[in-house]
Order: sequence, then structure tokens, then C-alpha cells
Amino acid sequence: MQRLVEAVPPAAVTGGPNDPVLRPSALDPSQLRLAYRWVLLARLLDDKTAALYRSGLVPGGAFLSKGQEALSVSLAMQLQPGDIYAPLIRDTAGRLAFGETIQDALRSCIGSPLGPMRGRDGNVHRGRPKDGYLPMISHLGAIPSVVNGALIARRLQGKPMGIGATCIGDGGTSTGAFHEAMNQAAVERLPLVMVVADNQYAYSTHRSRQFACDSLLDRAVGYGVDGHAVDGTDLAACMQVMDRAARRAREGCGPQLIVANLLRLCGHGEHDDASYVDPALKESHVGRDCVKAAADWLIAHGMAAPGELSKMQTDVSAELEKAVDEILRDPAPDPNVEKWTALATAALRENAS
Amino acid sequence: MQRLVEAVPPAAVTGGPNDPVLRPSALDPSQLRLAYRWVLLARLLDDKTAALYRSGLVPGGAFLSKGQEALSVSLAMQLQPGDIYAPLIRDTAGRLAFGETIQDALRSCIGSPLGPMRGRDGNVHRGRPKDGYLPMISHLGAIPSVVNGALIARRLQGKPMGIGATCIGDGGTSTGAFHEAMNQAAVERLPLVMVVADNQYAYSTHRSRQFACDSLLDRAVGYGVDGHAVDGTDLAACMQVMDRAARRAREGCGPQLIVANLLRLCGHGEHDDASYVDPALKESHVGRDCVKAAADWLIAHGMAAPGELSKMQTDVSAELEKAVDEILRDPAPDPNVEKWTALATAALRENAS
Amino acid sequence: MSITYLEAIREAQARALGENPNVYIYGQDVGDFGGAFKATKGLAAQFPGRVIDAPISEDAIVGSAIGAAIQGMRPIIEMQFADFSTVGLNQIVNQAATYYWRTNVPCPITIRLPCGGTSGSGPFHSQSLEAVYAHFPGLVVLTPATVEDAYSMLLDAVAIDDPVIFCEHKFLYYHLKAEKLPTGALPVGKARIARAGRDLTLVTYSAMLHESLAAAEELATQGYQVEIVDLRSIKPLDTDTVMASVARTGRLLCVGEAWPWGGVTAEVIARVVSEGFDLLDAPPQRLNAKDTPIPFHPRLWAAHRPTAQSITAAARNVLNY
Amino acid sequence: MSITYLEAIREAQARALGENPNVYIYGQDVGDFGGAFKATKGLAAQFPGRVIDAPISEDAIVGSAIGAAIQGMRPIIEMQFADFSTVGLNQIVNQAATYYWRTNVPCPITIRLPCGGTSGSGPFHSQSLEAVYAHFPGLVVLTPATVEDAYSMLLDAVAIDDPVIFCEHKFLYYHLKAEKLPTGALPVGKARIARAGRDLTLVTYSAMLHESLAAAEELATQGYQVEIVDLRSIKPLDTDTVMASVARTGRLLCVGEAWPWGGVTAEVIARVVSEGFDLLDAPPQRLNAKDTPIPFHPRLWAAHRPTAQSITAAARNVLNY
Ligand SMILES: Cc1ncc(C[n+]2csc(CCOP(=O)(O)OP(=O)(O)O)c2C)c(N)n1
Ligand SMILES: Cc1ncc(C[n+]2csc(CCOP(=O)(O)OP(=O)(O)O)c2C)c(N)n1
Ligand SMILES: [Mg+2]
Ligand SMILES: [Mg+2]
Repeated sequence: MQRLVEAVPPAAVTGGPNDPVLRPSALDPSQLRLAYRWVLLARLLDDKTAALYRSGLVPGGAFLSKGQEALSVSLAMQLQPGDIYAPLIRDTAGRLAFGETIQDALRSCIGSPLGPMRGRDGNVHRGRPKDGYLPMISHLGAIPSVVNGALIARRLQGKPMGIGATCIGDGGTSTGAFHEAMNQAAVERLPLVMVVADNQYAYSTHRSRQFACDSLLDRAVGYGVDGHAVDGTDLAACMQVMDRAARRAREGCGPQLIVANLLRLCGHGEHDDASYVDPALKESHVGRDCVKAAADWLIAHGMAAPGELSKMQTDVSAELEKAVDEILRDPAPDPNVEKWTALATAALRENAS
Repeated sequence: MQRLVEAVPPAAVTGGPNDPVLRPSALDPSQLRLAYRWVLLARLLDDKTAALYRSGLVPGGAFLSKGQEALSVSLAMQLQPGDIYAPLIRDTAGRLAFGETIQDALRSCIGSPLGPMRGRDGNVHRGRPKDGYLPMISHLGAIPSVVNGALIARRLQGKPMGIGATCIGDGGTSTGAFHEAMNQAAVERLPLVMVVADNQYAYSTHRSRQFACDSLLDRAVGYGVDGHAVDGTDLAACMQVMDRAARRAREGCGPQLIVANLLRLCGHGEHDDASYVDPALKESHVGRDCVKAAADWLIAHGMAAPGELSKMQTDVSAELEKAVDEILRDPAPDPNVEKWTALATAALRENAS
Repeated sequence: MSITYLEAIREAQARALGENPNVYIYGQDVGDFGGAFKATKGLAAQFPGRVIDAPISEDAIVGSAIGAAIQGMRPIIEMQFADFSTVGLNQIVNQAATYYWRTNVPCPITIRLPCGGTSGSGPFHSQSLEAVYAHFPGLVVLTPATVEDAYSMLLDAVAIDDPVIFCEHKFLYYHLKAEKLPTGALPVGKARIARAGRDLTLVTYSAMLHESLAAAEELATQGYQVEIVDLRSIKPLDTDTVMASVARTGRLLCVGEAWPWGGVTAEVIARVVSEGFDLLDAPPQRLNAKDTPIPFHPRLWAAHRPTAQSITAAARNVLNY
Repeated sequence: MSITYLEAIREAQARALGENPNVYIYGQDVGDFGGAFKATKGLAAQFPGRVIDAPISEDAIVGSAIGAAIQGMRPIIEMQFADFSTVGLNQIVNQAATYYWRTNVPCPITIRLPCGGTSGSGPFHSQSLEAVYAHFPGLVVLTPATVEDAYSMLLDAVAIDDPVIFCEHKFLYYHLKAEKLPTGALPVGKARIARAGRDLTLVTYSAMLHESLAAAEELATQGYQVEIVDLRSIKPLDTDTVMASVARTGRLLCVGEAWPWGGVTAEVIARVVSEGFDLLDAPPQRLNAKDTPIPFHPRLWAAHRPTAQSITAAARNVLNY
């Protein structure tokens, strides 16, 4: 069987006019402006989450997506009603683009009973499975096989399969669970779009201590799946590569592995100053800010006027402030009304404690 | 970093004079005759084990190595004192070549208290860790990381590392544990020689339901390790490929992944008639008997005379019969002298039951 | 006609597949081969595409079942041996078991664990892990001891909206036989008085029921009437039925094939004494396997787990207190 | 000078590394970064090459420690959170724990599990898994509750020839302080009377010791003298010390932060009643976390686990029986 393995070198992904993969002319400006709106909102929402964390309103930790917005949004924007989306730790942008409300996001961070997790779980561990939006658990690698299963369900039910989209970090690829899930998706030839965000570090651990291949894209051929490389700091490139990967998945070409290079532009969580990050990396191409780069690119390619973008910023900020005002009025969860059972089946509940 | 990935097509592995990889002239006839002696003994030992099983002397099951002898022996024959060897289910030949006595093998099968596992564990779950010979547990994939650790120990102790050799089946590569261990070995650049015996089936499951790449060799590049393909039915080819892999491991080139094609020429265990095996596979090159093929090859290449080989068979049979006679006089384990503790530390034992 | 415990499991799956299009079976070698123990024999042919061979990937097997379950399916997962479920444990205890609690979306999976010891199976093909799963919130753990329960409780398991750990005992697969499949059954979660008696309450489950029944026969010849409670479900655990029996007998012995520390027997005793201390005329006792891995050789194995003989001795101690 | 529970863990590791060249530390981010909780801060610089960052591969992390241990090393494994040890559980319970029994070759590994709840940590960063590991034969399970024990028992753990599950409580990391490191200690495996009293034996361990001590203070103001047994080690479990205390008080309450089913509290009660039934003047009781995953929001979390307040109430019930 013929397999597509595109190892696009980062240099080619910045969008030169002669790059056959990436042609600005192939891009829909309105889609790009929309994507930009989401990454901007995601960035502001992250800043707001950090501010709430610092003021003590966020229990536990705050885990931001800075640097991963372009990659994240471009995956989610490929998704259609009926698709499955299982974002991970740094997918604020994708979540918003998939349809999550700002309120849902913030409520999860503060543990509001009105949020989707009702104070039981928090921060990035949120979702609404009924909407095809699956919540992560902390254990890295445990989610992709769940997406596989959702797709298998549709096959068995004779329903249109749609696609299943999920994300993992460079560190997460070292888990056995990730391997089993990739292999399972390949054997079952499922429309899984698996995005690896290689942001150079897993917590403090550099990728050189995490894997020994040159690029995680080298894993694609070993699973027998299509592989795509992309510059994760380049919104336009991400949009095009995701478009192709999602299309191939929908067309029955089996799992698609996308490997993006980028840098985490924040700590692992807000408790972490990330002082271990190599300054040279921050200065390099991989360290550039994908949100700012996207704005520059839109303007340089005549896809948006500067005034348009600053108006967007004003609108988005207002939307965000309104949501913050709303959720800060939420009550705290009440242990006395909490049901304290883990079982769905009422007849099987017992109260041993 | 440059990596060696040799994808020798099976056709080239049969040893034609123009094949740059495999030259009969490069082989040491005495080594080959020795290897043949081990595969012959392994085959006869397997037959004997099956006979003992049928006569009710082997508790549990009997798991034979038929078809894997050539591959197994050629790995073990690369090993030197101080190396680590962690064979798996179908390594009767390699175990013998590594120095296991026939008695140890048979005693494990009958659960003798005089065997290395003292009736506590049995059949292929045997070893003598003090001799660098590690016993497997049943959970597939759980052994390679243990070999990694033994090698890491030597590095930390400043001792010569030697190499660590282990084996897994096509099915075992689907385990997360296998993935984690391969990746760990690559990151630590350990002298791990990892042999994948792709014998077309995992129990009843055909490889097409186990992985989706063309060959498991395609995984090498994704781990960033050297890869070697070999025809597992060809003893001479196995000897040469293992020689090169082991040499590269010793020279500091990091983990070596060898993928061999062969067919299991028996059931999963002796309870299994393997009726699910595709008859066409049995008729094909992959289905040929590696022991018989080795004898033919030795004679055809003038490396042994027919009489020499039949004398070998007589000697080996006598050796085997003697060992059988010996171990059948062993006592059974006695529950009354059994210590019934899982702890090495006497002071921490308690007898809750 | 007569039907084995194993056949009952096959029949229950056939019925579940036949009655509910959302049921499917996934596990290693479950397809055309019919499973390592033949518990799915013929089902792949009878229900094309719905009895699916899995790669050797217990984590992904369970993970995918979770994804399918929340999309409305009712997966039945066959682990080849209970022992190998440790490799998929994280998905079971941290993802499946917490799903409903976290999201309000039920996660109905049946995970079949062929468990317990058989002669010569050794440390990695003999384990009884029910206590490990019962410790984690969010799981239902069933331990059928009879052909009838194997059948009816497996159907229950598939119908339950929560993840169910279905501990089927390999020792019972071929040896235990019934006349026919049951038409009714006790509700899942309820224990059963397997033998009535007024002198001692013997609480047990799974294969140990049969060793206990043999012990009770032996003790009956000595004039002791042992009441045997077959728990059937160890989570939830039917404390009421146990307590009612202890109220009648005043004496308690708990027998389990699993390891002692924190096992079913400890849990039952803790419940009985904290709620029914005054019912007891003698110290409650437990009998379990020894606290070592499960030995390979049949002679060691026979001494490792409780047997009719050791149960008889333990019961006599409680009776004579 | 004052030293925290976390610093004691760091100091014990520094000493172990300094005294024994076969000790090394392996885990995610343990190197230059010093670990997620800073338990290995500075050690990579002080002991070059012996404090090693691992990939996110808990199975291979434990597997490699087994290989190193049987070659004479004394690995200390840091799990980033106890909760993630479920992914490496198979290697722990099936390979490390059975190694000595199968081969006669000891497998000395210390597995550090940062465990227990802290506010806002939620279902996957708060677990207490000691009972799960204690159920499997072949493991030693330690649960230090004090700065002194964190230090001396970690040194013990490294010296022990068996795999040790070292449950260090995250809630105690920063808050619990001592004047100095201990020079002597109780032998490992022995429980300690943490507070003497004649009215009730309260058996507990780890962070619940401190909630229990607060409860005892409160009860003292009401005239009750509660004796507190700090188990220190839950496997082996020092039944003798518990029993001697129950012999003095006649009453027993067991408190644990883990889930109830088959937990330490069940095991302690089962032992006490089967061996010391006649010592009891009242039904023994237990208090655990609720049988649900551990909630994220601090208000839910505070109601989920036992606290000084709920312990006081439970103790009063036993005292007033
Ligand atoms: C199985 C498992 N082990 C350890 C952890 C602890 N942990 C949480 S995030 C993290 C680093 C993840 O790195 P990466 O996958 O590269 O994602 P990134 O944070 O860089 O986006 C670790 C080790 C975990 N969540 N799961
Ligand atoms: C983790 C795990 N899951 C399931 C099994 C049960 N099992 C034992 S052998 C086997 C098939 C192994 O196939 P393969 O790895 O190809 O080796 P082969 O038997 O073909 O030599 C299976 C599924 C196991 N031992 N370990
Ligand atoms: Mg990363
Ligand atoms: Mg195979």
C-alpha cells in the first residue's frame, strides 16, 4: 500500500510562494481571520486565567497554551458537527474554535458547579462528551484510544464516521498508551487525526532526553500511517496542513500523524518559571510568538487591515470581561447537595465510607 | 546522526554469491556446525517436552520453539560472558547455546524443585539472573526494559557494558511496554540487541490484525536505532546479521533492531492445533523448516558431510535421553518445606493468610 | 442437555449480541478462533463484524471500549487472562471508573477477566484481582460461582450502565455443569444463601463456593450445620444478607482464593463487626491464599489456596470457639 | 534550624547517594530541575550522572529499575504523582514483587509515590494507593507521617532487599516541620504510639495522623483520652502494637485517607477482631474517604476525606457505645 510521508522541513513551511505545499492563495482569508480571532481570544483567556490564579481564585494550578494556539486552532477548525474532539493540556484555542464557551473554560478553572465538570474535576480536564468533546484525564497517552473507540462505535453503528481529532505533546509520545492507540488506529484504519505538539520540552525535560529519532514524524512509517510535518508557529501553514490531513482522514486514508515544531511560551503551569528553557531556543524561529506572527502575516498578505485586528482585540476583550464578570458570581459547589456516588446505576450504590 | 537501516529483502537473504550482505565465505564453518548442533538439540528437546506433556508429566502447557531455532541460536551465539540474555517464549535453541543445561530446561517444564525455578514458576518462565540469564514473566513487553536496566547498572558501575540481547514476537510489539523500552534504550543509547520474531501470527491472530506497516523494521527509524532485516528460516543469514548487529551494539552504535520473517511450525502451545494457519504460508518460503534447511545448506556448501550430521543427531539424542532419565527421578516440590514468603528480608515477613 | 459454566458465558454473549445491536466483543483471539478458552466460539461467524480480534494492547483495548461506550455501544472486553488486565488497569480505574462521575455520561463496559487458579498455571495465569478493582470507586465487580450466575450476571453486566469487572473463574469453565440455562435470577448485587445452616456463616464467592460446599458436607457428617453465603457481587457487597445470616448463626468465616491483605474477606469482616458486632459469639475468621505469588507446581498450588480440607479445619476452629 | 518533610526526603536521598555508590535516582524531571516537588533539588549537581531524567514511560522506568537492582544497584524511582504509578503497576506487582520469590535474587527498589490529597489537585493528582500495592505479595509498603520517619524510613527503604513502595504525603511536604533530622529510629515495620491514652485506640497513618492528633486534642478537652497508633508501615503491618493498645483501651477506630473498600482500615479491623475479639468493648469502626474519585474543588475535597472534625465525631461514637 502506498503511504504518504511528507517531511516538510521547517524552512519550507513559512509559506514562500514557491512552496508547493503552502500557497497563501490557497487559503481562505475569512477562515484565517476567524482562526486569528480564536487564537487571540485564547491568548487573552490564558492571561485572564493566570490573573485569576494569581489572585487565588483558581484552585490547584493553571496550565496555559501559549505558543500552541496556531496549531491548536487549525485542528479544531477542521472539525464538523458529528466529529470527535479530544484536546489536551494546551488546546485553549482549539477548544474555543470547537465551540466551547469562555464560561465553560473559566468555570472549569474555578471549579464552579455550573461548569461542565461541576467542581469535580478542573482546569484543562474538561469536556462535554455528548457534544463529541471528550475530557482528558491526566495520565498522558490515555486519550487517543478513547477517540479510536468513538470512531469504532460509529463504524459498528453504520453511522457516518466523521473524524476524530486529538493532540499530544512530545513527552506524551513516550507513553506505552500512545503507542498502543496509534497502532490500534492504524490496524483499524480509523480516521484519527493525531497531532503531536513537539514543543521541545516535557515539563523540564528536553526532547533529547525523550526520544532519539530526528523528528517524531519518523514514527509515521512504523505505524503505517500518513505523516505531515508543520511549523507550529505559522498559522497559515498549520491551517493548510490540517486541511490536508483532515481531508485525507475523511477520504478513508486512515490515521494521520501531524508533527509540529514549536516552543512552549510559558511555564509547564503557572507555578513554573520555565527557567530551564534554553534562551537560544527562545530567540530562534521555533520560539517566535505564533499569535503575533499570525497578525503580521495577515497584514503582510493583505488579508487583514491593522485596524481590523485591533478592533478584533477590543471586541474579544469585551467578550472575555463579560464572561469573567458572569462566572465570578457563581456559587461554590456544595458538599451537602453533592451525590457522593461514582455509579450511574442507582440500584447498585452503597454508601461505604 | 547517521543511522543504518538495512531492509534486506527476503529474496536476497538466501545467500546468493552476489549478495553483499551475506557471503558464505564470510562464515566460520565450525561456528555454523555448532549452531546446527544447538538447533538440532532444541528441536529434539521440544519434541521430548511435547511427549512428556502428552504423557501428563508437564503441568500447565508446553510451548515449543519450532521454526524459530535458527534465529534464536544465532542471537545467543553472539553472547559472551558478562552479557545479558533475556530470551522469550520460543528460544529453546538460544537458551541452550547460552549455556542452559537440558536438565534446567526440563526441570522447569516438570516443576522440579531441583530446577532453577524450584516449581514456583515453570515452562519458558525460567532463568538464572546471577548468570545474566533473565527469566521472562508472561506479560508480553515487560522484559526489554529490564535488560535496559541491567545495562544502565553497568554504565553506572563503570563496568564494561557488554550487550543485552532479548527477543519478542510480532504480537508483543503492540504492547506499550515494548514501545517504552525501545524508546528508553534509544534515549540512553544502550547496547540492546532487540530481535523481533515476526512469525506471522500472535496465537491465532494474523499480523495484518496486529500492525499496519509493511514490516516491523519500519519502526527502527522512528526509534532512531539501527535496523536489520533477516530471513529467519536461514541459519547462515541469521548468523551473519546477528554478528553485525551485535558488533555494532558492542561498538557503541546504540540499540539494534532485528526483524526476522519466519513461521511458527507448531501450535501456540501444545494444546493448540494451529488450524488457523494459512496453508499457503506453510507452503511458502517463510514456512520452510529452518533446521532442515540448515542441514541442507551445510551439506550443499560443503561445510558438513551428511554422515557428520547424522552422527551429531545420534550424539545429541543420547545426551537428551540421559538428561530425561536424570530429571524423571527428581522429587516433587514439598509444600511443607516451602518457605511461603515473597520477601527476601526475613525481619519483614509476616504470615497473614 | 447439560451446559457448562463456559458455555453459559458463551450463550450469554450470544444472547446479548442477538438482542442488542450495540453489543460487540473485542479482545485477543476472540474472533474466528473463539478465544483462548473458547468463550466466544462461533460468535464471529454468527455476528459478522461484531466479534473483533484486538492487538496485544490491553491499554488501548480498554481505552477504545470507553470511547465506544460513551457513544452508545455496550462493549464486552475479553482479557485473555485476568493477570494481563494489570496492563490495562489505568484505563479501567482512572478513565472508565471515573467517567460517569466526571461527566454525567455513563460508561457501560463489561470487562471479562478469566481468573483464579488452575493446576499448573503459575504466577501469571492464576490471579484473582477482584479486590484491586473493588478498591477503586466507580466499578461494579461480579464474581459468579455457578453456571446460572455466569449466564444471568453476564447479561446483567452488559445491561448495567457502569463499567463491570466480570470475574469468571477458569477452574469452573469446564467442570461446572448445570441442567439448563436459568430463566430468572436474583437481582445483581444481592448475595444468595447457597446452603442453609444454623451453626456458622461461611461467606465466600467464585470457585471457593464449591470448596466451601464440600467442607460443609464434611462438617455435616460431624453434626455441624454450616450456612453458606455466596456473595455473587463483591462490589456492591450485600452486607444485609451476610448480616442476617450472622444474626442467625453468631459465627463467621470468610473464604477467598485471592491474597489476604485487603481482600474480600477483610472487607466482609470489617463490615460485619462494625455493624453487627453484638451478633457474634466468636471471633470472625478468614481464610485466603497464602501471601506469595501463585506457584506453578500442582502440589505447591494445592497448598497455596484454600481447599475443602483447609476450610473444614478453619470452620471447625470457629465452631469450637 | 528547621527541616520540612520534603527536605527530609531530599536529605535522605542525598545521604543514600553519598554513602552507597550503587544508589541512583531515576524519574521524570528529577535531574537539574530537581523534580516536580523539588525532592531531588541539587542532587544532580552533587552526584553527577546518578540523578537521571526519564522519559514519560512509567512501565520502562520501573522495568529498568528491576534490571539495575538485580545487577546490584539500589535504584530510587520517583513517580511524579502516585496516581501515575498505575501505568507502571504491572512491572511493580508482577515483575519486581515476584522477582525474589521466583529466582532467589533480591530486587531492591525504592519507588517513591508522592501521594494523598492537597487542595485543588483533583481526581488524578490526589490518590492514596497503598492498599492496592499491599494486596500483592512481595512488596513492602511504607507510609511515613512525620519528618523523622520520612527521613529514616526512606533510608530504610533503600537498604531493604525487597521492592519498597514509599508513600510520601504531598500535604505534609511543606507544612510539616521538625527541629532536626533524627539520629535513631524505630525499626521499619514497627508501629509507634503517637499519643498515649486509655479510652480509645485510634489507628492511622500518613497525613491522617495529624488530623487524628487534632481530633484527640479536641476530645481531650471533653475528657476522653485517645491513644493514637501511627502504623508507619502498612505492609508488614504491626498487628502486635495495635493489639496491645486495643488490649488497654477496648475500643478501636481506624482512620485512612484512601477509599474504604479493602483499605488499610479494613485490614486492621479484620486482624484485630480475628485475633483480639475479646479485647473489644465496642464495635470497631473505620473512617475513610468517600467512595468516589477525589474532587477538585476545595470545598468538595474537604468533605471527601476525613478531617479532625469528622474523626472527632466518629471517635465520639465509638467512645459512647
Ligand atoms: C503517565 C503520566 N506520567 C507523568 C505525568 C506528569 N506530567 C504531566 S504533564 C508532563 C509533561 C508533558 O510533556 P509533553 O507531553 O511534552 O506536553 P507539554 O506539557 O510540553 O505540552 C508530565 C511528565 C502524566 N501526566 N502522565
Ligand atoms: C500483556 C499480555 N497480553 C496477553 C498475553 C497472552 N498471550 C500470550 S502469548 C500471546 C501471543 C504472542 O504472540 P507473539 O508476540 O507474536 O509471539 P509468538 O507466540 O508468535 O512467538 C498472547 C496474546 C500476554 N502474555 N501478555
Ligand atoms: Mg512538550
Ligand atoms: Mg508471533
